[in-house]
Amino acid sequence: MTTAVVVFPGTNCEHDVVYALRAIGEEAELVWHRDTDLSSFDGVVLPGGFAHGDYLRTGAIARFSPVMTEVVRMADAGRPVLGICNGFQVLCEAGLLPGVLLQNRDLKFICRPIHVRVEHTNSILTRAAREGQVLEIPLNSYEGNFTATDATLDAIEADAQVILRYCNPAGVVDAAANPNGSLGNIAGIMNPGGNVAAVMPHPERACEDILGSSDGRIMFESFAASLEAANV
Amino acid sequence: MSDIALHQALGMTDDEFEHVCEILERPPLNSELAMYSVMWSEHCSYKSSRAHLGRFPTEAPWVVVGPGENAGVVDLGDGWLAALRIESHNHPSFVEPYQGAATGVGGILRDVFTMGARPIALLNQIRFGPLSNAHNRYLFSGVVSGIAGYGNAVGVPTVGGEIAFEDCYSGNPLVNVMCVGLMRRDQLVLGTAGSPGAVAVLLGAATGRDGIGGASVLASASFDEGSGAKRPSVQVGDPFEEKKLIEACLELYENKLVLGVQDLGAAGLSCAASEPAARAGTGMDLNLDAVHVREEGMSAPELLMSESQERMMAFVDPDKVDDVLAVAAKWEIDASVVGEVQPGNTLRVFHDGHTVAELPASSLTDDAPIYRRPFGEPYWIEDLWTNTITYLNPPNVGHALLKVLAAPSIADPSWAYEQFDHQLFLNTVVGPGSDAALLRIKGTDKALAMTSDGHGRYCYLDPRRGSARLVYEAALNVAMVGARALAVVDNLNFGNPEKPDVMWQFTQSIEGISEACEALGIPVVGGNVSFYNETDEQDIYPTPVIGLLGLADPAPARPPTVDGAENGMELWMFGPRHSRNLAGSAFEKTIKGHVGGRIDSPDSTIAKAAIDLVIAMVEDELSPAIHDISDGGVAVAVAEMCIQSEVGATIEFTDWIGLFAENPHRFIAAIPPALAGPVEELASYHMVPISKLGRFGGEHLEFVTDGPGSARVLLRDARTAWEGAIPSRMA
Amino acid sequence: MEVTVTVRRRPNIADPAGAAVSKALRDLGYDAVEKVRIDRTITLTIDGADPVAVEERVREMCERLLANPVMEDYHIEVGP
Amino acid sequence: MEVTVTVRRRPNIADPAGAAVSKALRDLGYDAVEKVRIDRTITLTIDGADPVAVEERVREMCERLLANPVMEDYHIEVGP
Ligand SMILES: Nc1ncnc2c1ncn2[C@@H]1O[C@H](COP(=O)(O)OP(=O)(O)O)[C@@H](O)[C@H]1O
Ligand SMILES: [Mg+2]
Repeated sequence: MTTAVVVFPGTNCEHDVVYALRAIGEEAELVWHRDTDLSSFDGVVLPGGFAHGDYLRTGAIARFSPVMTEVVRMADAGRPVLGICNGFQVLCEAGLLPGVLLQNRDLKFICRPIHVRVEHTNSILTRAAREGQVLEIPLNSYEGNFTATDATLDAIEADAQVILRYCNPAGVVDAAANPNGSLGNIAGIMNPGGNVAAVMPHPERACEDILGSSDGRIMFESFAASLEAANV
Repeated sequence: MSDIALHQALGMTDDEFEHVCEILERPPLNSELAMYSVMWSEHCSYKSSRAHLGRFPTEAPWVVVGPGENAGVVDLGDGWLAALRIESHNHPSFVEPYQGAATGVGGILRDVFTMGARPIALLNQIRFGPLSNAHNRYLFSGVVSGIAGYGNAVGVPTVGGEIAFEDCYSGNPLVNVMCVGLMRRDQLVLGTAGSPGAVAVLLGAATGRDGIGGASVLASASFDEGSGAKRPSVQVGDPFEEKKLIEACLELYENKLVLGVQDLGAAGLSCAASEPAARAGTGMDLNLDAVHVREEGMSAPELLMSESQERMMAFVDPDKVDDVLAVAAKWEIDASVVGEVQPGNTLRVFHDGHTVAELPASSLTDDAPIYRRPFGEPYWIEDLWTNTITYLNPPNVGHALLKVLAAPSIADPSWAYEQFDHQLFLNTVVGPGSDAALLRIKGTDKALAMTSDGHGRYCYLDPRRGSARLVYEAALNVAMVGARALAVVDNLNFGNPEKPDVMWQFTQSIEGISEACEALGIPVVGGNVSFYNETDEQDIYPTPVIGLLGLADPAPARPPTVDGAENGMELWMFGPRHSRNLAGSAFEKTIKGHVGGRIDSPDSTIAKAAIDLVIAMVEDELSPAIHDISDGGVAVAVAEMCIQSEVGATIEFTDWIGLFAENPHRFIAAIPPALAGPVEELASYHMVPISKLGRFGGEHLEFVTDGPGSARVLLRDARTAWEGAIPSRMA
Repeated sequence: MEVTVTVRRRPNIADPAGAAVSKALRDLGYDAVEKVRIDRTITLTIDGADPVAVEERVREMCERLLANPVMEDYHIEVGP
Repeated sequence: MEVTVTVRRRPNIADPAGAAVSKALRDLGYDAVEKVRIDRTITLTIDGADPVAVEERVREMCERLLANPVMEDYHIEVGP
């Protein structure tokens, strides 16, 4: 099982994601955004950073990078496709996930650990977790404020596509635990099939106790298990 | 415009102009004059400071590259090298805080990756006038956003820094940025042009009319209000371009495609053509028509002086040019072949079919005048030293503590650093908010510790003692995460060097830094000088900033942090007893509004002993929480440890002044009772005085004395004061 | 030829930047400010002679890249 | 009353966002695109009846907050 970790110009978390995947025994390779063949890969991660400088709208230009055709193909084929932070924004712009990510409510970049509650375990990001489990993961974004039209929001709630919500350490989801203004405290969503998922905080930054938390490992373990499952 | 008027408009004195005429044996062409004016500016030539910078100790067995290159480089062992440098962007940040700070970050990064290293960490030292003033808040928030906007996007974590507020920075904020990079030994690249035949390739952003005369003229003379039309255009940082440039350059180094590299900062192409040639002892032909530009119709002087950001000059073997261009194309950056290295030492510049400059390359870099500006002890210094307060009655200690905790220079700075990505690359074991940052080097047992320190008030009261104490404090801070100091970079922020008082402060400061570095055996491997920090003739406090890099090898498995104290642990103080001197202290400034007296002198013997002791304590894991005693004295140190550890403490004291005194070389630690014995033994072995102050527990900060002055502060109130100070002012 | 595209966020989509500026203005004492919205203006210089054809191209650019169909509307003006 | 403020970066100030979009459009095949600049339009809803007085207030807001005097120019239009 090998995972492609996509590098757009301006991406900066690619090495960290490869490191985290390798730490749990997965094979991972960097793929440049102009590559047009991902057929040798079993899954793909769009890591964090500032693809194409995040100019115009975050993710807007990245969506047209040549590699995205292959990402869409893999998504359609039921392969695991994971977006983290900037990757989340790219997947939304590409139409693989609903909604958009706006500037944080307070118009400030936020880099600090936050808590998220696992809402569903039927996604590539949460299948190894427990429903209701509270994870401590660092947030690191300026445009992490998830929003969508009412109709879209109703649809993803009805469809149980919300997989992670910002909460307090006790698991309570409320306004005080919402760091950036996201509707419904949404921190992570998936497509109806569950094979495309994205999360705003950075699980790769929470894979070792020496860095403050290892709660993020469960997300990569979920992803790894999904690679196996999709391959059956 | 006559030539005389032109050289004056460019900031050159008549004598300097005469000197140019002598070098050339004729009057200079306009382009030549432009080049001399930027290269001989204070900012680029260090003409007022050079005579004094030689005082710094710069040698140690582990120094690979000392001052003189774009960054200092030290050996970390096992084939690893670290590069470091610090730089100021004070004036640009005053003109436009966001872009000024952003381009400051961009510039310091280039200085480090020019050397072959991947930048792995940024630190910043920022100082403003009081936050009660709206413009100061605007500057502060703009600078913080600018550092975040550029640093986060370019993908280099900001792991430390310091924020301070004083009246003297109101019209002249300080923005200093430090960068540390990491590389394998065989990746080291120098800023040399190589040898005749080598080709100069300009990489990165297109050249526009950015900051013409900007950093150099701006940083070299006080701003003249009448010069609106000549006001240089604000430079806009593009972290995206810089990110691509970093990756492209690192790939060039990895594939051994370059002979040398020079970044383009102040003085732009003038510097990037002349400095590498001067270092290599060669000449150069530079073709301005080949430069890729953003704007049409730029003149030769404009092209030579432009300070457009995100550009690099690579010197390349002729048969490697295609490979270099291919790497640039891969990373989607522009590149153009703009010159060729020549025998001899003549720099020739061509534009539009004309030779617009023909001069000795080294005359731009080496022949700038050296000014031995007059200096002398200010008449007011004795008065300042005797201007002390005599305290008859103790204050309300609890009340005073809450006020000091809420002083923005002491309060929780997380409002700022939580806007900075401080975790990228997964190296940050100890991040911002601690006395020093600790970054592991993956795949090794090593970790790098880094910190920066400045203290305008101390250095105003005594520039020599104050500056020395910065070095001691920084070295102690890295020791507290288990590291030994390897190298210092300094950023000397001073007022107008044409005033003898300022030059005296400057020379005293260099003396203090040098003495402390010598005592501790730490080389100075680079730095930066920023003069003319004044408004309306009022100079800032002399504000040298010390950036210090340390190495922990092996890295501690569990480095102590400020927030590791627990209920039941003992609270010990290490180092000399409290002094009875509140000169320069946060207490005196905040509670009495007084800045006077003379700060305590450092003591190199006790400084070294304290450093050795704390390193041993960290190695033996004797304490989970250590914090240095600095601004606000032991009272604030204890409060900060308690607030962050979420546990109260009771401490006994005899003299309230001792609670707030800031004499150096001291730290507190939380000690589990079972480890108190070994700690005492270790301290006595290192001959460091220690005293048990009390114990952690409860929900109060209690200060108990036999006499008057006992105080009891709810931890919750202390937290509100400390955490809320900056956010409430910035809301 | 200059073409100006104004990209406007739909009214039902949050506008954190507009809200922040609105608050800042009121903090400065401009109590009469009721609402602020911030939109993007994109000015394109395009090599072309036929305004109708140019507008068509720009519309395509808007649909594909310049505006986000989920939350933004756009307005094109082919300039002088 | 609606007031539209167009804030434009001065022509000689670099515009990295515009440059990136310009490159993206050319990558998408729009070779006719020569230049792109991105500015912002601020729409204020202001409680007031006298257009001259309102414009005066907004000018003040521009000088103090809405535009950056060292790198931007602004243009005010008091709307319908
Ligand atoms: N205060 C200082 N202490 C030690 N070295 C200094 C100091 N100021 C400048 N230097 C050294 O002088 C050299 C030239 O500095 P500078 O012209 O600012 O370089 P750059 O053009 O790369 O910004 C650098 O190597 C720098 O480290
Ligand atoms: Mg340099």
